Amino acid sequence: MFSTVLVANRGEIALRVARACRELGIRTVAVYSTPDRDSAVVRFADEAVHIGPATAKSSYLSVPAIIEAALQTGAQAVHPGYGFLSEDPDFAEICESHGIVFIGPPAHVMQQLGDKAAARTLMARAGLPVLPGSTGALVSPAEAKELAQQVGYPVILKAVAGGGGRGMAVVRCADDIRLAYNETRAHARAVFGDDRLYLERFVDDARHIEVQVLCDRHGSVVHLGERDCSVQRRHQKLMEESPAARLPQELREAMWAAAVHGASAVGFVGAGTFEFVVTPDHEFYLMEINCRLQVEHPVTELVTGIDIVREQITVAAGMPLSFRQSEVSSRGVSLECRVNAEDPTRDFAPAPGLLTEFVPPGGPFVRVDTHAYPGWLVGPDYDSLLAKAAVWAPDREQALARMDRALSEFRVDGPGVRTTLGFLRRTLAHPLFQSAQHTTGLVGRMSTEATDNAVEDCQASLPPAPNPSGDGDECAAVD
Amino acid sequence: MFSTVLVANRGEIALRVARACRELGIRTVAVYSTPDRDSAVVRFADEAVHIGPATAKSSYLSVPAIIEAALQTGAQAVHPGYGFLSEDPDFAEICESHGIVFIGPPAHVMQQLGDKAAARTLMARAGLPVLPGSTGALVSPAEAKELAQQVGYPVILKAVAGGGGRGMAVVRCADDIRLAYNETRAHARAVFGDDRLYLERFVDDARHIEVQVLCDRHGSVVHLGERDCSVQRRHQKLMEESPAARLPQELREAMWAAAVHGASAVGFVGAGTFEFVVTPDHEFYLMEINCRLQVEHPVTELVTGIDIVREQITVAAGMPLSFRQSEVSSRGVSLECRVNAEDPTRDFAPAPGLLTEFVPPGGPFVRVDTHAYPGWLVGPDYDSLLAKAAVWAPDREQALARMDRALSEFRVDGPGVRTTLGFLRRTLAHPLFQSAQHTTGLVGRMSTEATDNAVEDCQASLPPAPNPSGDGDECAAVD
Amino acid sequence: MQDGQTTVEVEWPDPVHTALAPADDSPTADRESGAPESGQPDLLTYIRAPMVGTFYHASTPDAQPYVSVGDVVQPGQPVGVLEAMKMMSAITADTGGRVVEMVAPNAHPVEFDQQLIALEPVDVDTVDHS
Amino acid sequence: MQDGQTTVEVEWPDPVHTALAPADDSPTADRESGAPESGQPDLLTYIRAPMVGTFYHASTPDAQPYVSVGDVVQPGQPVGVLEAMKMMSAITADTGGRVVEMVAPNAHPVEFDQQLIALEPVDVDTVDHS
Repeated sequence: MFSTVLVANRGEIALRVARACRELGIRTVAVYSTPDRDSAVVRFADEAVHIGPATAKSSYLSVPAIIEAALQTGAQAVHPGYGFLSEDPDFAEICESHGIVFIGPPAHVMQQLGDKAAARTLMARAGLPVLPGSTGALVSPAEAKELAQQVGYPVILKAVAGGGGRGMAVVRCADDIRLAYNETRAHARAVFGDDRLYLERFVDDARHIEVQVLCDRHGSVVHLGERDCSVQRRHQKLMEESPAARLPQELREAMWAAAVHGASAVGFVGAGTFEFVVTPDHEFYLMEINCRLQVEHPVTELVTGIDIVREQITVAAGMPLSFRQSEVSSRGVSLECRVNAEDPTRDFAPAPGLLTEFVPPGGPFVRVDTHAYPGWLVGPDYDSLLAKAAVWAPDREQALARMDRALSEFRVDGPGVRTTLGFLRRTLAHPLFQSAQHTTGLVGRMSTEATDNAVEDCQASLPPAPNPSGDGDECAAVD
Repeated sequence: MFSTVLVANRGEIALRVARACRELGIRTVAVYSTPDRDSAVVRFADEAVHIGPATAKSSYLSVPAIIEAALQTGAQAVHPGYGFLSEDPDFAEICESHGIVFIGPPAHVMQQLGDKAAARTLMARAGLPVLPGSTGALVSPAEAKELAQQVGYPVILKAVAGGGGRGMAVVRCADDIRLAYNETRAHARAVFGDDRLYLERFVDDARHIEVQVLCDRHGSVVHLGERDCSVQRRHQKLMEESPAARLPQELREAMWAAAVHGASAVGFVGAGTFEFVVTPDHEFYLMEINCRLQVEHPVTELVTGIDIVREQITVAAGMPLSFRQSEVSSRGVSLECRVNAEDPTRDFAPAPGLLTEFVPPGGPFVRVDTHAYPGWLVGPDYDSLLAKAAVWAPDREQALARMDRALSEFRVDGPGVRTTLGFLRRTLAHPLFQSAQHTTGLVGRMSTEATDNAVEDCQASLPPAPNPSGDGDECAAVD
Repeated sequence: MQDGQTTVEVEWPDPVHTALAPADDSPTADRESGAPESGQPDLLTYIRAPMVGTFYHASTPDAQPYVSVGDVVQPGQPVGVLEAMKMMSAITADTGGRVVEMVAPNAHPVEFDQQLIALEPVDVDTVDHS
Repeated sequence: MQDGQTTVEVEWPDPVHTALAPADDSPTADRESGAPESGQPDLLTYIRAPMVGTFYHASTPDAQPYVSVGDVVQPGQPVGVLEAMKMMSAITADTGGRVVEMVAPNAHPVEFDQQLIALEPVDVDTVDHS
């Protein structure tokens, strides 16, 4: 086992990883940018290295800074968390070339799966269901248009180097495809430094369901069940649960089997996630494979009792998984809410600031992962995730009630600080969510309802806003 | 189901109960004494009533104040928590006579079991093993001496109206019994208003293991497994775990069966605990039965997934238990530590004060029950319990490591405030605790070791302090 | 009483308003008891509830109130009764003064330490004449 | 670097002490970088590490150090090199001044923004003579 691990991340996930390290008796090194100097993980870790300024490019994305910090502190392994360098095969290779273990899949696996268009083709060849679409990167708007015609509208354009819900656009008719192509390409170039795009059929009113896998270097490939992540705002997850409610058992098992088969086919090692889209008629298709810990991993941990980060570390140290597939069992229902420092009334604009009050929920079957504390300055430099509140209960109804209770006692305040707490509670209370009949269109529908209600409240005679989740060949690009 | 419940308690347990109520959709009324006006449960509850001054006798122990508060707020039921009025059969009767449901066992059951001497005899008749000793209250020191001679030293004198580890004295030789009798009687009179005592054989190097039962009004009597509460300081529990480690399965099952049988025999309803002493040669004897929620109930909740407070409330509302005995299964290991505002270097003297910093632990498989928050004034009026930190893990080794991690990140500070955090971590690290070979003598032994180490550190030539956990007819009364 | 979400501040008593306004259903329910009043705190003193219960201005529904606005009370004088669990106990004034407001309406629930009656200091002459 | 449990405050540099004391194993490990110095903060300026790496006083082990205590440096003048992942980059002075302390010892790891060299202002005459 490693004696020292460096955590190459920040925020709640850096603390999450450092906690797992300490429980394993591993000395932990945190790295931090200047605004993170008083962060929770810096306080928690056994040692901390200042690696750069606020700009992620010069700190959390700086390979030389992180490698040097690891070498200086004698770290034998680096855990990349999620985001930043977590799915960068070059970083993984550079770690290995410096004798540092990268806690994640082998570089060549990340390389293969990081190209989303190539991964689609690879997994289709392995027998996994994929939506009709590209076999490789598109070369022109004309090709995109021709392919879209073949697979049928609506389609979705995605960045080959994308992920995490960024760099994608839904196109509903041929007239819009050229513009969407050019815009998405420009976006992809700016964000990922790679402007290649691919295209596939888009499914309205779909559910986003993903399967967690864990694989060791001794041939063990297991799944830890699925998570439903359909509550999304612009392809960003807001709430996640496990198991997925109202899903036929055969479908569930078919998705597990597909994930295990896909992981085996590509020689996966470590923790990975197979993201699927599930159609209203219960077909499922692979969307992408993530080669890292997911933000929402706690819901799987709460129902299985398995510490996914611990397994990542022990697997990276060459040990076998601590359990067999037959020993994995899911108990009860777990639900997670992402509490962001955002203003839901201003289209979820970041609302950072100094936390003058921060009292997280507690008590029975509540888990909070957060790096925030009273006096912490939520800065504008990084994402707005403030805390993940997760609950467990024997059934979904109790889990929803428990989550609402937990959110009701969560106290966050500070000048300029706004949170998604109220929005999350409204989502929890929505009849479609309560009855588990929601799809990825839920948040859009809620916005429309809010507009409608506002209109009603004002007693105005304006017509209600159009429903953006309408289907058919409606000609409006939705980002 | 009740629409309004009044929580007749304070501190973490009042919040615990209020949380369960909210999850059940029940409106919650808190009651508070003057120094508790800004307490967590007052902030949390839907309504709060100021019932009296700091003195518990005029607030949390004032039956008229609580009954009036319940009537004023339309509460249909009262949850008494633990301590205060929780085991007072008169209070239960007065509630019923005002049409308010007392969430607990029937008054006559509490009456029977509240007299610890009578309960001993009752349970012995029902076939439960009890230690040799009194069949009723002692009438004189002479009777005590004669009985002690019969059962053999050491013996323990206990208040008939006692409980919670108070009002007891171990006597190791005949010369000491008269003094111990008089002192304990005076103490019992002062604390419980009842000076009757009883006596039983005392077992050195014993383990304290208790079985949780839940019973409804439809004849269901189930157990939720056992808890080991052997880490005690002067009969006060400091750490509890479930399941009990290193306990033969037959013994475990025999204790479960005894508890279920005892509960059935007495017509128990609600949540109760059968406290047993387990000898080094694996005999078990009933010590007492508690007719209330225990402080340490979370460890049982974490391994069984059952919300004990929720069941208390639904049972009191006349509903059957939500599960059968066959559906109860214990998964993994749970451990709880009581973080008290006490100074371990000053014999655990209360060390209250204003909390300028309070950051509880979080992350994977950690549960914290606390009423404290930054800015909360820990007063001198009530007990020193600041927080209960509980963890879950697949096995005991991981649970211990996780607890140590959790305690390591727990930040509590304020002028004059001291906590047991460091002491708890030393206890966790003790070889006897690590190997689960500890008994109720562990804390005393640690004090001796600390003295020895201090002596060693000073390079002094003083002889080591005598070990207070020595056995035989050693003539020293241990309180 | 305190609402879990909001705390309603007690307003400075306005004798004119009090005299004119009829008592509504639960005027005391939103009052925070016990908190010292801000502004001119030395002008008024309050007779407070010694425990939770129902406050009555008179010994029976048909009897005259013990005191009314304008009356001067002496220390130790009964000013009302508090019922708790069917037990009646007399409320007496700790200090003397003139009644400026019956803060807690008749036959309404009160909390511990809640303000019942507001008194203003009176001249020594007035106090002495009794 | 910061220790997770304790933070060691940087002491005001003492040229005499620095000049006499041999560099021990990790004298910079406990220094907190980046925090503004308390007391007389306008007296000294610091050349700081632009990134994590190993700081060298000279271009090769055998070469003369770029600068030594007492030297006057000009803005833009090379004062050392930083190695990160086998890449050497020159450290240059942002502002001029006289070297009063080589805060970071030769061939030792440094963090981002860590103080490397302390400079004190020099007279215009002195600066101009070069």
